[in-house]
Amino acid sequence: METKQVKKKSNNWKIFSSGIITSNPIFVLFLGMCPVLATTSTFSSAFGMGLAVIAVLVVTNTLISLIRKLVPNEIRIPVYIVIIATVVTIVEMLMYAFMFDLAQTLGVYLSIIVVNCVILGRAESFASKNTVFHSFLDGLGTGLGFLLGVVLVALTREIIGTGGLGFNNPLTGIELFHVQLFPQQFAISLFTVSPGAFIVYGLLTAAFVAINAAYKDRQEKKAKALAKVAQAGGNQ
Amino acid sequence: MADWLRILIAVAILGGLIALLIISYILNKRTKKPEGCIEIDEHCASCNIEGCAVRSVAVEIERAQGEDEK
Amino acid sequence: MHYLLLAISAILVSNIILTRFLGICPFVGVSKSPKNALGMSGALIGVVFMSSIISYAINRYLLEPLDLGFLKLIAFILVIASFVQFVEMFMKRYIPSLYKSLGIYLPLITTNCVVLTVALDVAGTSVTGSLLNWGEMLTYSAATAVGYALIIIGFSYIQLRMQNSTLLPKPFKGNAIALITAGLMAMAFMAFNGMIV
Amino acid sequence: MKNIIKLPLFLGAVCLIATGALATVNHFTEDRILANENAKKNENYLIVLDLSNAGDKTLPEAPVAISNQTLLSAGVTAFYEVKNADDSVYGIAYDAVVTGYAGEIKFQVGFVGDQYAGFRASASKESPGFGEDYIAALEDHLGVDWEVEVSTSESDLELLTMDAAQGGKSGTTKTRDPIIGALIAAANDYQDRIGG
Repeated sequence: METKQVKKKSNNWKIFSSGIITSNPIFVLFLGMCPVLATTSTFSSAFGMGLAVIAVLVVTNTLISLIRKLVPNEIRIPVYIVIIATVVTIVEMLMYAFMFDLAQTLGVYLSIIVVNCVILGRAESFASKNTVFHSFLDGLGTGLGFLLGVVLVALTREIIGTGGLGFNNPLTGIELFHVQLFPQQFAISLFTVSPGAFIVYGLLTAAFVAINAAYKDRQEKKAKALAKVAQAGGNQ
Repeated sequence: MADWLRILIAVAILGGLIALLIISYILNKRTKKPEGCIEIDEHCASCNIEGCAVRSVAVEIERAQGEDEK
Repeated sequence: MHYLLLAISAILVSNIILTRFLGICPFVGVSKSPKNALGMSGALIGVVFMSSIISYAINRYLLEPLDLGFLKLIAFILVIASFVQFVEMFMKRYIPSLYKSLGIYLPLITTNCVVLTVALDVAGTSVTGSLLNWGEMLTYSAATAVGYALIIIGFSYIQLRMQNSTLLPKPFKGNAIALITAGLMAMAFMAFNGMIV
Repeated sequence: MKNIIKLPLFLGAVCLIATGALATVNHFTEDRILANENAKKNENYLIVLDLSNAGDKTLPEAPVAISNQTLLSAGVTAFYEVKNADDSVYGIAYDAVVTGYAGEIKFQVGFVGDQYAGFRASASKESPGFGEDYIAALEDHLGVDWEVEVSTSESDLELLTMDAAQGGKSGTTKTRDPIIGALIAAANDYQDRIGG
């Protein structure tokens, strides 16, 4: 009984964490690349975008999982599109009402969450097959993975591009803090505009691939060594 | 115009559009492809780009997950 | 002159891929072979042009007078999706040769953000600061799609070279180097910035 | 057969729920969004009126277009009148568009009491280091650093803006004259409005 409980727990954790690390939507799956490039010129806007995506992803995943047995298989995708578009519009309206400055900076990128591959992708490949709670976890995990990804890109860009880091309160648009890490005249402002976005994303991708490869390599070596030890043990 | 009428029209518009999409979707699925086309497989339904590097990764991961669950 | 400036601005100055970062997935993915890139952009130009006409009409003559702005997004995505389905079906049935070259890319276009963004752009005031008229709308949507095609086709030839390169460090292969190259392209396109004041 | 009944029923339900949800959220957020948008649009007026905190003052939703021909010919296009709680005028901001050395200059100027409260150019293509410097000097000083009484005399304003151009850089007349013209027209109108 107890072992079963533990196993269940670890399974939940696995669902939750896979979206963050092993199948991170930004650096591993490369889903929804537009907002990663477009909304990451400042940390505040990237954070806001991440939050919006989390909200949409959690709600759509849960809803779609709720109705997964009701939807006739043939018209699955059109129904998903309607649900996603409704949720995105609602999130957009709420943001324009309560986080006006942030919503204005994000602009059209807020609306095009509708066609973001992450959302429909998770709906299709996960929420349509799994229980409500698991889908909720998956949405939260993938959303967090997305948030971490955009924030990472944004931090790199803002620090190199302006020499400092600021954060605006998403509700009021007033600056909460701003630290200048090095004088502005040494900042490379190229990183705050479009080429910087591509270059930073490209470099971070390469770094992610390299780290992943190294990790896999180590694991394989470990497994080999273990096998060797086992073999040696067997021989004795 | 009364609010309830506006909402009613909104429901009608939305219903019409959804019906349109579903009809076209189903009709399109039932129309056979001409012979000799490149098959774009059904994975990555959101963004199924043939020859997309992303896609092969996504498919692999999905497979791996499937095996894990087994 | 006004229309020419609008077109040049949409194609070069605020190019939809390089300065507005839209439609990146197919940019990195499809444009690995020039043939795919050509087919994709041909289909895209048609779909963007037609679907923005339909969305513009729906918004202007149906949603705006009834004050139903909150249906904009959902209506547009539905219109685009069903338009694409109809075109695909039509092509399959009556023009199979065209389907083979352009039609197979149509399913990919439904979820391409370029289409939806252009539809939203022409229904809003972001392009010229006020609501667009029919002429501006047609110019803008066609020019944006052409700008997209220009980049995606050009980039596919660069990708061709990069795939054959043996000098590239392993982690950079694939998407990483594609993104960095796109960054260099964006830098070059920044030179157009001062062209239209 | 079962499908034929089930499908439209399902569709109807989906679109009812979707529209219902959208309409409800829209109903509750509509006013707030509109208020936010207006605040954003009128942000510049509040800046030139030196009103970071509106408090109990009544802010109009939109500026009023000007129909007076003399004002229009001087380039003043609209005004934005902020009232105190007791309905007396707190201050007025004016929109103006004039033709400078290199095309249009759009600016706002605000009057509060008998003084200038602020000046701000929202769009100008004047030459850097020359006409642009002049506009920047006006923005820095008029109503911000200096407390200047509203004046309708051309020589007063010339003197004032001569100072603004830091030692009276000569040659900025093509930028300066139209701005002064609009300032005088706006000041005249302001005095009429608070006087009458």
